[in-house]
Parts: sequence; structure tokens; C-alpha cells
Amino acid sequence: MQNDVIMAGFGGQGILLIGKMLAYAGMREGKEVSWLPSYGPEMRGGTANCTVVISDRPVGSPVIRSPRAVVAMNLPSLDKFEPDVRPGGLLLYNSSLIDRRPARQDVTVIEVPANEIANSLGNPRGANMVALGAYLGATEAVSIDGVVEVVRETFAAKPGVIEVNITALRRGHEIGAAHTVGAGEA
Amino acid sequence: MAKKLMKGSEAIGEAAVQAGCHLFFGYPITPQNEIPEYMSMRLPQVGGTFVQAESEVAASNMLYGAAGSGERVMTSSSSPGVSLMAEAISYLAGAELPVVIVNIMRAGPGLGGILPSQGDYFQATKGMAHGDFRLLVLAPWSVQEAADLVQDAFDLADYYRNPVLVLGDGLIGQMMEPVEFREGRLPIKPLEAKTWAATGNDGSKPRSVINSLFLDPEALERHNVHLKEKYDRMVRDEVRFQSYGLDRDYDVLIVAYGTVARVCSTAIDELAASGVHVGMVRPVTLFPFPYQAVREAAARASSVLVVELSTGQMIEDVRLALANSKPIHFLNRMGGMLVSPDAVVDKIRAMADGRSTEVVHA
Amino acid sequence: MPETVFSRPEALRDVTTHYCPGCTHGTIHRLIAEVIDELGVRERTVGVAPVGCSVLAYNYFETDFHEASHGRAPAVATGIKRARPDLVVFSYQGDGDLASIGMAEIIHCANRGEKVTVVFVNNAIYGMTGGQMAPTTMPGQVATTCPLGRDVDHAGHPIRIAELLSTLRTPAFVARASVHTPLLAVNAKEMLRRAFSLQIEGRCFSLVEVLSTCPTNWGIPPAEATRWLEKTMLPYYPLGVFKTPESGSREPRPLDRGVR
Amino acid sequence: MTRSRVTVLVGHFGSGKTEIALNLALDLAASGTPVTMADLDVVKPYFRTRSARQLLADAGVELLAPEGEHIHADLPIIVPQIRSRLRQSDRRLVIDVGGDDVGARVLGSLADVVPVAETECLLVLNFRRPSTPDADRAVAMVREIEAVGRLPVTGLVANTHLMDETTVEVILDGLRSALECGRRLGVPVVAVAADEAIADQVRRSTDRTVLELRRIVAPAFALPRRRSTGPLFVVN
Repeated sequence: MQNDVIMAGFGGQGILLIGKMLAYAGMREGKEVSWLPSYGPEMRGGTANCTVVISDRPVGSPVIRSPRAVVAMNLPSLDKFEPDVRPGGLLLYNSSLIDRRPARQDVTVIEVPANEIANSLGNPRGANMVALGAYLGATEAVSIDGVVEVVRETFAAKPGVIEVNITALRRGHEIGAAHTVGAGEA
Repeated sequence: MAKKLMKGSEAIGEAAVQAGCHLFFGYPITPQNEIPEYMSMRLPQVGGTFVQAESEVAASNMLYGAAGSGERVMTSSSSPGVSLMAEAISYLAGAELPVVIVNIMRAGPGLGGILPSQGDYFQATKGMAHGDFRLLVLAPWSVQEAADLVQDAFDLADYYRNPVLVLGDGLIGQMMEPVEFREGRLPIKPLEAKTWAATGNDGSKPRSVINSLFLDPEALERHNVHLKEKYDRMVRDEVRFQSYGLDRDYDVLIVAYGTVARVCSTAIDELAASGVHVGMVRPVTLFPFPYQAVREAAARASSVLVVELSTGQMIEDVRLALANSKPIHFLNRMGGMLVSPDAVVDKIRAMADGRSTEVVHA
Repeated sequence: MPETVFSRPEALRDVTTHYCPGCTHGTIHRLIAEVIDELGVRERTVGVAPVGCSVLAYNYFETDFHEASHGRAPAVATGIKRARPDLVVFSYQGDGDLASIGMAEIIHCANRGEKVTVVFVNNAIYGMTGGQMAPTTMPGQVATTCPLGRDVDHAGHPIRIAELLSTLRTPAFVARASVHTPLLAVNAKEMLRRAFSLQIEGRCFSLVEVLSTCPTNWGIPPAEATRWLEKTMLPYYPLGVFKTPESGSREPRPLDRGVR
Repeated sequence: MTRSRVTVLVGHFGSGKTEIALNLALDLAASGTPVTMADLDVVKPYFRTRSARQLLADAGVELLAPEGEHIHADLPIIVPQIRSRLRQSDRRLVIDVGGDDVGARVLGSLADVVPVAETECLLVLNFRRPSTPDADRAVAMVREIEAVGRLPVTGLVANTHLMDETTVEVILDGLRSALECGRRLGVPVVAVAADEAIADQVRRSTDRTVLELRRIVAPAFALPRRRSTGPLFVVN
């Protein structure tokens, strides 16, 4: 079984960070994982993205052209990666910053107002955690408890932000869980 | 030791530290800056030394001094920087100094671009610099293997008293994967004390002179013969490769190395799911090249596909292995563009239905 | 009983050098060897030989040695010293090696304050390759690549390495000596002693530039070569100590005309 | 050719100085004269008489040249004994100097010990070499060599040849140019050199002294029966 996802957004939105947390939690669960930052022609246009693969068996290509899931945190990311989502896959988009509906009909689309939720929690920087939570809720790629543990470790130096981030993660998870999508075969 | 999630660059640095390398000299160049950055942070923690040199030229000569002092030492760079180091690498080989050099290849020629490439295959395996010498060249395909090969590289360098090159690309350097460092790792070769090192002369041993200059042509020829014997031993004892999917019958054999082989493995798995079986031989050592393994695996196939991020530099070695016995097809991207699993699948299908033409032999 | 008044320093090997008659490399070798002996550090000294006439210096000192590629001796010395801080490390370089192809290495070695000693032999010409113009060749001096004499409009003025390096804040000791008279040779030895001592005390980079003659490539007899050095080189390359650990940074002077 | 104690051979690059110096030293030794040969060629280490060392040793010629591994060093090496031999010796001294004025510079460094009154300085001329196509250029070269070598040229050796394609006419043509050059310099042409294979024919065509040359320094590929495994040039 394999989950793979391209997460994309503006630099500074914490995209690479949530990708790393996802990969790290996967590794903790004994899965095979890889994390590949924006590298190659996709890097152009000021967007940051990373590809995370979580699998039961050794990861083959860490480069994924047709991912099973895309998390788009801004409009350029949606424009760029919407066509690449594998048919039957998952397209999760940040409706707070993206003012159009995705056009794809053959994938599961989840609308996540990530910035609005983060702001309402008094944690404007937590939109990335909302998105990660939503991805986890929809795919169960790794358990949310494992990710919570990673959050605690990641922010160990800044204990004040741990709980707000966990809250953001859980709120996202609730949204995602309403649209569960299965993982594909590796 | 528990698994850690590390970037390839960090894993390479940590592997070196754990292999007892406490000296690093380097000069910044993308896409490998994480290696010197990691070493500048890590080496002081173990009482080691990191120096940012004024140039790759200087860095590689600092290696010469440190290695000649009997210490384990490493540098890393990327293609244009390695070209600048080539002079010193010839001297290191001539003076028989053990060092580890990491080349995270970028696309060229010239300044080219910072994206992944395999365009330095010839440089690494055939023509690094002036004079008759060879480097052991190790090409990892995963972060874990990069760490393992770096550690092996130090043992091999010490054993052969020869520079060892670890050849990766930007993907290997930037990618994060879990890595496990074996505790209490034993050297893979029986290593002797470095009595040849120039560490001061108190009369207890012959004077040590680290040198590649031989004025007497007969003495130089003897030295060349000695080096050749060393390279012959490498060819005999150090060939490494990995077989993939050779346990079933296959029509096409892929030859690819490094991250490209990773991509091919995914394509092979996808094709297997649809009943098409493809085999692969992945050279882990590029010098010595696994000629015999390629020849034997190709004997069971009707054609061979070479996949590379270059104009086809490795094809020359594959042709040597096959001696024109099988048609060779070629799939590549260059300039930093990557080969995707889909492209490999398409190519294999094209070979099956006759849409792919073989590489024309000169 | 006859008394021994002259003997070979232990740090010098009992071999014949290849240097031409009238060349002062031999004198400079001997002074270095005497200093190494007198400081009692021969067993832990490692030298670095360059490319140039002194390419075979490793055959003449009774210490361990590295033979470096052209110009890179300061980088090799850096590698040695960083690997083994307990060693006493010196490089021995000529003007083509240090002041031309190796300029980057010497400046950065000095500026990092590597704890090594550099002996820089300046004879204003390329010796090994047969008398070509060096960065230190004097204006008007004939060399095979400036057959009409060095034209400063074309090739610039000769580089004064001791002055150049002494503008750096880091180096502990920079001096210029000559060995063409016994008295000056005694001074040169004292400068070399200071340079090595500062390294041994853990102070940083030290360099002694030593002016030298090259009768073979200058094409004049040794005695005349000495006179040429005095008349032509000395006024341009003054002898003395340019930097010590105590000397501070250089303050700029105000512009003597124009807007204040 | 003459009876001076010291014979210095100068000339342009590739004029045949080394070959003539070797022949001269070997001829002197064969006639029973104690002779010392000195190699002052710092210009082209590949082609020094050092490779003739065995031949000279067998003939009883003393050689002053770098020893041991320094034979092949890319370094200007002047063995110090040359200074004492120049000052005083009961042996004939034949000195092979490097080509052009650059090679002759080394002579300048010995100017304080060269016994001018006892020295003949012979300039070897091959008018089929590009640097000396005619008497004008040859005269200019002599002036340059004299200036840096600090030694007057006392005689010329006409050595015009085209290696294996040399004809008597080539040699005689070169001799005429050498005589013209000598007239303008006021120095004699002391000999015309010719390979042993052609020397008799030359003798029949001129009353000048003919220096019969054995080809000694030759590239390994020119010697089909004696392939060398040594450096570029060998002695046959």
C-alpha cells in the first residue's frame, strides 16, 4: 500500500515543514518513506512544494509525476498540480486563498478554509497544520496521534505554540475525515 | 541506533563523521551546500575541523595535506567545482593519498544549471585529470545507501591508498529518507596503520615524503605499474552492482545507476503489475564497472535499455560489456529534466511494439 | 684538539643539492635547518615543497615533507596543520609559485591565520622554467617573456608580497630579509627564528620573504648578481619587519587636497 | 679544429651544437687528448648530452652534467665543477651551451671564470633552420649571443643540413652563406660539417676542413634496430 502526496504553496506557508512531519511520523510507524523538496522545473514561479511517499515496501521513485494526492495552499499551486492528480485521487485546496473551484471531476475534491480556521483559533500561522490534518483525516496515511507526537517534538523549543498547532491539526482532521479516501496499491 | 530521517546531504556528512572523518575542507557550490553546512555544525561537536577554503582548488589541496598527515578527510562539491579539483585529484592519486570526494552532479557543461544530472560519468570514470590514474567511483541510489557508501569509501580509500569518489545527483542530496547508522561498524577491509604518513621524523621509521614527482623515468614507470596493479585489484575485488527483477524471465534489461535506477525500479514494478517483466542491473561501482554482470544479465534478454541523465555516457561501458551482442536502446533527459517512471514504461512498451529504434553503433 | 667550528645542521641532509653556483637557496636552506635544530623541533617538523627551482627541497631537509602542486603549498600546509596541530609546518616557495599562480592560497592562508610558517624566496625571475618574467621581476629587467625588459605599462609593477600581506590584520609576523652578505644572513636567520617561534608558541601565520640571486637566469656572474640585487632590488624591496603580533591595523590618512 | 684549451659551442636553437660538441669531444678523446665535456644546456632538458653519458664514459671523456635523477629534471642545473674546470685544468674542455641568446645567458653567469684568451667560441649555423634563413639574421644572432654570453664568437661551423634529406648542394649552399656571414663578422669558418655518409662527396667539392659527423643523438624512432625504452632521445 502506498500514499504519495505533493504539497504546494507559497514559500513561508510551512509546506516543506508539514511534509517533513508527515514523513517523519510515517517512519516512526515503521513505514518506508521519502521526502523530496521542490527540485527541478517545478521550482519555478515562487512556489514551494515537496513530494512525500509513504509505503509498506521500499520506496521506488521519489519523483512522482501523478500523485495520489495534492495539497494546494495557493492558486498557482492549484493551477500547476491540479492536472497531475491521479484519477480517483484526492485534491485538497485552501479555499481561504483560492477563489476558484477545481475543475477536475474524476478526483475527490476537499475544500479547506485553512487560513480562516487558523485565524479563528488565534493561530494565523497554523494554516499549514489545518491542511496537514485534513490530509490525514481523508487518507489516514499515518495516524494523527503519531503526527501529534511529532508536533510536540518539532516545537519543543517553543512550547507556547504546541497546543494551538495540535488544535489546528485536529480541526483539519475533522474536515478531512468527512471525505475518507483509500490509499492505492504501491 | 534508531532510524533518523535525513537529507542525503546530511546523511553523507554524518556518515563521514561516524567513519572517523574529523576534517572537512570545502567551498560552497549548489546543490551540495548542505554537506559543508552540516559539517561546519557537526565537526566541532566531535573535536573536528571544518575549513571553508578560498576555492575548490585550495580545498582539494588542503585535502592533500590532511591526508598526507594520515587523517581521514573529505570534501564535497558539484560538477564545476570538481573540475577545479581535478588537478589536485591527479596529485592525490599520484601520491597515493586516501581521501573521499563527493560529487553531487549538476547539469552542464559550463555553469549549466543546478538541477540533477549524470553528465560527469566520463569525468568520474575515465578522464578526471592528467596522467594515468583511476578513482573508485560509488553511485548510491538512496539516502541510506549514500550513507553506507560514504563509510565504505573511507575504508576503500585507506585500503587502496587512493581517492574514492561518491557520485550522486541533486536528488540524492536533497531527498529525505530514513537512515540507520550501524553502531560499532567494522571496516570492510583489513586496514593497516598509516606508517607512510608525514607526521614528523624521529628516526624510528624511514623519512616520509608525500610526493608524486618521479624524475627517473624508470622509477616513474615502476610507480605507474604499481598503480596499475592497484587498479587491477579494484577491478577484480570491488565490483558492486544490484540486480532487480532478474528472478523472472524478461525481454528487456535496463541498465541505470543512481536515482535514475530508482525511477526505473518503479517503472519495472508498474510493468510487472500488467504482466510485462523487465530486469535491471544497477551498477553501484561505476569504476570498476560491472561488465560481467551486465553481460550475463543481457544474455537472457533480447534487448537492453540504458537510462541516463546524460547524452549516453554510460552506453560506452554497456557496449563494452555486450560486445555488440544485443541491440541497445536509450532513454534520457538532460539539463536538469528528470526521467519519470511513466517515460520508462512508455519506452519499454515502444521497444515491445517496434516503435523504438536502437542506438546506432558507430 | 681541533675544534669543530662548522658542521652540517641535523635538519639538513648530507646530499648535494642541484642548485646552480651562486644561487642562495643553499644558504636559505641552511638557515632554516639551523633554526629548526636550535628550536629542537626537527622530529615534529613537516615541510611543504613547491613547484619551482626548490621543487626538490624535500631531498635536502631531514624532515618529513609534502611535495605540493604549483602554488598550492599554503593550502597543503593548512591541511597538515589542521589535521595535526602538534606539528611544526613550513612551506618553502618561490616567486612564481607564491606570488603568481598561488596568490589566492597565500593570501587566504595568511588571512585565516593558519599556524604555519612560509619562507618566500624572491629572485625576481622564474628559474625552473628558464628565466621568464615573474610577478616580482623588476621594471626594465630582461626575461625571456619580456625580452625588451619588464614594461610596467604592460605588465604592471612588481608585487611586494611582504607589504601586501602586512595589510592583513591577521598574520602574526611578516618580514623581508636578504642573505647576500654575512650580516644580512644573520638577520635573516633571526627573522626565521621569530617566524618559527611564533608558530611554536601557537601564534598564527608567519612569513619571511628572502631576496635571492639567480646568476644562471640573470646571466651574470654571482658577484655581479649580488651587486645587481643591492642596486636594483633592495631599493624596491626594503628589508625589515612589516608586521608583528603587536602592530595594529593601519589607519587611513586624510586626503591632502579636495573636499574635507 | 683549433688548439684552444676551451671550446664553447653556441648557436641557434636546433643548429646541431650538441651533435658537434659530442663528435668533437669523441674525436679528441680518440686522438688521445684528455677531454672534459660540459653540458650547460638549460633550455631543453629532453635533448641534452646527458643521454650520451655512457658513450662518453666508454670513450674516456669526463662529463660535467647533472647526476642521478637530476638528469631528467625540468630544472636549470649548472654543476659547480664547471667553474673550477674553467679556471684551471690540464684537460681540453668542450662546452655545449643551450640554444639562442636564452641558452647563452648561462655563459654570462660564468663570465668571471671563462679564460677568454684560451677559449674559442664556435657558432654552429644551419641556414635551413627558420631562425637563421640568411646571413643577415645569422649576424644578428651572433651579436645577441655575444651580448648575453659575454664571449666573442671566434669561428663559425657551417652545419646546414636537412637530416636524411641532406644533399651535397644543401651543404655547399649553407657553406656559402656561412662564408658571407663570416666575412661580415670578421671571423673564419673553421669547418663545414657533414654526415659520415656524405662527407667524402663534400670533401671533393671544397677545400675547407670537413668535420665528419657520426650521428649520435637521434630519436628512438629513427633507430629501427634499437628501439629504446628510455626517454625521448637516445644515443645510437
